[in-house]
Amino acid sequence: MSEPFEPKIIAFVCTYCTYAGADLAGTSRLKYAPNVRIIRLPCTGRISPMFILKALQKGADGVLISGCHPGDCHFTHGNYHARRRWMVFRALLDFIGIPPERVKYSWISAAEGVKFAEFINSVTNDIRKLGPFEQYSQLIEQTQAPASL
Amino acid sequence: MSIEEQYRKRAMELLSGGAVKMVIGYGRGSNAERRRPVFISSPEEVNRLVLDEACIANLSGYLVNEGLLSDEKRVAVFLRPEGIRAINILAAESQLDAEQIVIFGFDVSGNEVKALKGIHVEEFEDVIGAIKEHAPEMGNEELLEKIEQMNPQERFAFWKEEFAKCIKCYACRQACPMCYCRRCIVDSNQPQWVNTSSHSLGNFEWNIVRAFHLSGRCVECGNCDRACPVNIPLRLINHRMAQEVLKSFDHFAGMSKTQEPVLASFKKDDSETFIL
Amino acid sequence: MAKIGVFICHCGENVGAKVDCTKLAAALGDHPGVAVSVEYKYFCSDPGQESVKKAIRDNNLTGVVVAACSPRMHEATFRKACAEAGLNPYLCEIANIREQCSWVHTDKDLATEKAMDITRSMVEKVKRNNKLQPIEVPVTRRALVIGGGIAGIQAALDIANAGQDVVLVEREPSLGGHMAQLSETFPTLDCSQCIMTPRMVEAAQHPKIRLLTYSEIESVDGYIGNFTVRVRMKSRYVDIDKCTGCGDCITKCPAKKISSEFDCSLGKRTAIYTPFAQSVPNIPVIDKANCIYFKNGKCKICAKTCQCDAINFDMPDTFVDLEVGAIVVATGFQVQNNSLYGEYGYGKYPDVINGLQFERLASASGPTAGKIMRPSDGAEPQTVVFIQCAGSRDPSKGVRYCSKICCMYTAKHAMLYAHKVHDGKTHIFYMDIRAAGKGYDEFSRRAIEEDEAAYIRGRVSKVWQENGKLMVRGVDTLLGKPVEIAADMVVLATAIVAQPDAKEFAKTIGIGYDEYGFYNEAHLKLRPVESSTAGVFLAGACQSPKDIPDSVAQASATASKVLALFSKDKLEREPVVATNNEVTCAGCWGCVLACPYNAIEKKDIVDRSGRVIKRVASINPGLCQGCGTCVTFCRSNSIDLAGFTEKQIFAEVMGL
Amino acid sequence: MTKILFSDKLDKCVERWKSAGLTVMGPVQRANIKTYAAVEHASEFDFGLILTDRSIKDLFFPQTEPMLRYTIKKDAINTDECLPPREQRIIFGARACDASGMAIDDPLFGWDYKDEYWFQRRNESVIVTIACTNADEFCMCTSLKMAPDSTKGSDVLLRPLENSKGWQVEELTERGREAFKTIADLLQEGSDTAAPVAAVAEKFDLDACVAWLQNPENFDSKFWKEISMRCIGCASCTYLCPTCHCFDIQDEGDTYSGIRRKNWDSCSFALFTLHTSGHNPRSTQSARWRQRIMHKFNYFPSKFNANSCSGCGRCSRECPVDMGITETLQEISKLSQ
Repeated sequence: MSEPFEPKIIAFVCTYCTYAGADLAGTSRLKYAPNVRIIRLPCTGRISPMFILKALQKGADGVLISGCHPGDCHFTHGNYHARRRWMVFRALLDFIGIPPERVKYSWISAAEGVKFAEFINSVTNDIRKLGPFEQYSQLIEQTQAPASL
Repeated sequence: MSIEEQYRKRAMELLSGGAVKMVIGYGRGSNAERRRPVFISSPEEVNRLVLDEACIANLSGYLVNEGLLSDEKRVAVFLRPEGIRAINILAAESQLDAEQIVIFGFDVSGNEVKALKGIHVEEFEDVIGAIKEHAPEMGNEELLEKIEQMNPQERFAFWKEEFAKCIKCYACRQACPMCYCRRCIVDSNQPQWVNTSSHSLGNFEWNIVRAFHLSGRCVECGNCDRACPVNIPLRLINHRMAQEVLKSFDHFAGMSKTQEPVLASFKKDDSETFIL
Repeated sequence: MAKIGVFICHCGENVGAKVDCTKLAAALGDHPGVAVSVEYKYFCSDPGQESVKKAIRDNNLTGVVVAACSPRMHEATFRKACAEAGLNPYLCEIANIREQCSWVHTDKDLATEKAMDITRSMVEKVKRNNKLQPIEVPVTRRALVIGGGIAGIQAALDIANAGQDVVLVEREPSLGGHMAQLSETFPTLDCSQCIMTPRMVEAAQHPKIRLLTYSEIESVDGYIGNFTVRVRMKSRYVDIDKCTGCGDCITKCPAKKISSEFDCSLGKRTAIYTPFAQSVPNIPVIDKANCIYFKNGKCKICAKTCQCDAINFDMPDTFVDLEVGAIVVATGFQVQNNSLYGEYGYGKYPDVINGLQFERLASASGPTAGKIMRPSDGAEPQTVVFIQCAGSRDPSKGVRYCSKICCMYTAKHAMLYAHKVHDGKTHIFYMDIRAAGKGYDEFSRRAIEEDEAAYIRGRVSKVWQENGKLMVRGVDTLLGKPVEIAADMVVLATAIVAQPDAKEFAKTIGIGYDEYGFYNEAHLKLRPVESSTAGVFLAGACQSPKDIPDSVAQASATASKVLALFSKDKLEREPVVATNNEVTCAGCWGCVLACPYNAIEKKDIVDRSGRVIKRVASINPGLCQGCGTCVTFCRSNSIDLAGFTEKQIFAEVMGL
Repeated sequence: MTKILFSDKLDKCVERWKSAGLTVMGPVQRANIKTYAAVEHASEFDFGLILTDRSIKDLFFPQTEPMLRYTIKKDAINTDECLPPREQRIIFGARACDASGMAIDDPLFGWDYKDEYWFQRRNESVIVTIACTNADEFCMCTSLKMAPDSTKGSDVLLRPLENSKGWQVEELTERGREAFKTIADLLQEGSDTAAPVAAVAEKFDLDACVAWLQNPENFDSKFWKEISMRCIGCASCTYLCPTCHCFDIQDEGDTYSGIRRKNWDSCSFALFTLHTSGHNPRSTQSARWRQRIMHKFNYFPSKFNANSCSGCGRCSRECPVDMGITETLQEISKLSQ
């Protein structure tokens, strides 16, 4: 490979905290890696484990999940429910052989533009080091579906 | 009197007195090793009931068959401790009224069948508590340990080989007392979250979703494992998830009929070491 | 067929400098289902918006994606523009290519590529958007205020003075709450009853306020704008319409030795009684547990005495059903039971009292007519020790939090005592003096400097009786020395805790509470007077310990929230709410438990003969706030969330 | 004197077939499952199995199969039809019930539209069947008027020798003869006697059963409910059955491209006949089990003149709740007496 590997990363974030934090990173003109695509949801409570599987199906080498810090959820409890779900799903993925390093979770508030930018950069770096998620790509190849755009 | 005789007698009494409308138990199967579920609704038939160490299947799933309990009459059922836990979960998840269930409890250790005292699900809390403290062997510990020792790539490869066998017959789902949904997520096609084809991707997705939906709900009865016609060690995944909820949330599925579902509840101080 | 319009905004140079908008427009023009893909300098400008509207009309667009700044900036702008062009506003989505793309990336090619992904993904979403209508909820313009203390009264008066109907429910026989029990109030030392009783009377006589005292809430159903509430009016055994409040019955009642709740057991009352002289309404109640007739079947002296024939021993509890649009919860607090602290001798030595008891001793209308007398023998105490934080800030035995008002009332007690017993000595054990508030620090300084209260920083370890004195042993941590004081009276600044039935009551009305039983606000900073349930508001110490000004301020704030709610006939809510497919719902009801808003109810589906054929979850759009937690929980995928449907999110991912 | 293939020559045969461009397949045990699969060496075969867990159907009609690939452009959808990869195969060591199962389905896949996926694979495969000398309690070929050495659907039939050293060879079809020409020199003429075929007891009276099923009065018999009460509605019986052939067509893909696939489906599933309206003509499990039996022994024979069952017994052998065709037909036999 001549070109260095650039990972594809898909992020699922809540609109009230992390999405706003990402906006703040923008208004603060912070710079971060362009590898991440963000999907906006009302609350981390809405982020289903299915989203993670579909992101992997779309060829994501890494998935990010982020929302309000505990106690700060706009919907009071959504992130507490999400946290339990993640705990369980993470263990499940690990047991199946999907490395936990490829699915990262964070709390980023609307004020944490800097944390957002740093988080994106560090995760992009980490996933870049891990390399492409070849084992999952092989699953996708075996479906014999044509390569997407 | 053997337990089999005692329980036949009890079934006879309950049926002839009208205390229950049906007894769900085990009968002789198509060969010497097999037992099959039987549904006894008249006292004359109680001699079809068999109880021995070959009675393994968890029969609790039949209780949620559509219409069975809607006349509010009682039904008796032969259950091992896992089956009793399943009743608690089904009651906690509003799938049945535990008052309607009369339990013929039993357990098997080695070749010995012993009766469990009690009739209603509340009376078995000690039995269930004891399993929480000392889980019985599931007989596949070595493989579990082997998998735990693998690195992620090896684990992925292991499951890929196992899941490659899956033919999406959904015997695991149909055999599971907890899979009572009228429409499974795999059959929900707007959108199609789970690929239904049994290529490797679809098989991964299905088995991940199945295990996730059973997290904190699986009683480890092994119905799925035994039902799988292609011998995927499904129970290992469920077992791992049961360990996880026990370790992380001190949740032991089916402790009581009022237990809150682990994923519909939370504690503010739940562990979050993995969240950055 | 979808006909989507894509409008790519340069935002001057803000987007254009880092995203090749021409390339982006061309790429999106090639995207399936896109009918129009254009770029422009500023779409948010008037001509920009006009061009969007024109494109919608000219091309009969079925959806619009504006690729521009964050939706948090201009989503509302463009949704309005769409509506003006006849397109349902919820068919418009924003692709955030400024804050989350052009401003944060340096490589133009990569930024352009990312902008394409973002915009395509949003096009895929908008293809699956549904036309949504704001949810209209009718509003019953009547407020229920629960609790007749200062917070409840203030809220009721503010709402009523704005012309709206109020029902004020109080469980005690009289309005007044804790404030009516107080002697003077800090930091002005004006008489509590002097400022309180006029408000009580005003509330009782207000034409817009219906007062239900000696009444409790049985059940609350419904949702914002449309609550139905059942109130139990406990039997007074005195006909409220006939009684003139002459008080003859009270005078004649032979059961006179009953410990008075209002006087915190320092005084006595009769079996037929009003809690205090200025009770509102001034109608007595019969205390069934202590009434001689109810105990022995003989007496009825009160009935014989009554000129108006108002006494009725057979009077039952009655129920009132109310339709209300908003609920203000002002159920107050209680003081912690100090017998937790055996080492302080509360309950063992009669002269160890709590702060509220001291209020009654100091009150001109109290059991001692304002004279400071110690309970054991009525002697005037010469040395008084006050112990602050008797329960507060004590995770081991009491509560973790600060009760907020104790520093101030202890300073006040020291002052009142000094003013009444001129040669008395006061010692105050404290942890910190927390005197934040207008005039508060000055007030506590006055207690020290003018009234010579001796503050000792440290904890008391033990109180015991010796030679007719209460011996107080503590430590002065500033001097690092143990202290022992021989006192005549010890006053404990007891922790403020939630009402004993606070958690049960929260479940009745469906609001959240914390580990202590104080009610949770919807947002600690931004929505401090709203509960997590829409239409239910919180005033006063039921939320957390508060002093009078804070309680009154919060009460007025709830009133303004209620009035804002009542300003329209119908309530419009964002249609981002969850819906359930009752055909596929398995009725496990995990969603009911998971919902933070109690917006999901259990519902029976019956056949024509009324037989239950299925039990499902039913989501109340009036209560749902649209977080989507239930959607994720639902294993059968039966629940979905408008605006963020499963199909939409699936398409967003698949469009990347 | 008959042609004999000695076991010790088999590895050579495999070599020979492989060099002739054939994929060699047969019964193996892999990853804790007994199935038909491609082998490199004869040693991988497991002829000791009474029957594989999965049927030979997998090799002709796989669980999932691409039909076409598509890409979506703004103004057009481009499609690219898929057929199975060309592959000449020899399936060595099939069982008579499996082989006949394929023959049973031939008219089904060819009576109107000729299913290219099926027939390409059928035409490119040689089935070498080994007659059974062992059977278990679930085998029921004889009840279906077949036998452990039925030739239906086979291209070559091998009979195990009594001395276990090889097989008597009986070439049945042109395709079979062609494939065995490649190894003609490895066969020997001999007089070794063949082992007797397995004694498979007749379990029910097929004719009586069919007559009972054809009687319209029995369609609503309460028998159906009783016999299927414990059915849990999974598809293990249909998916392991060599003759069950229902499938569903499913599109998988994202915004830009995708694939249309043909996947097995099963009449056991509640959703199999669920209408969009919510109505389900087979709303109970008993109706679904009845359909399966009726289809195999009433409807299918009326159209194709053969029962859609070859007597392998997998349905009973693998059923999680110990049900199956055998029990059902045994009970019907009793009813019709």
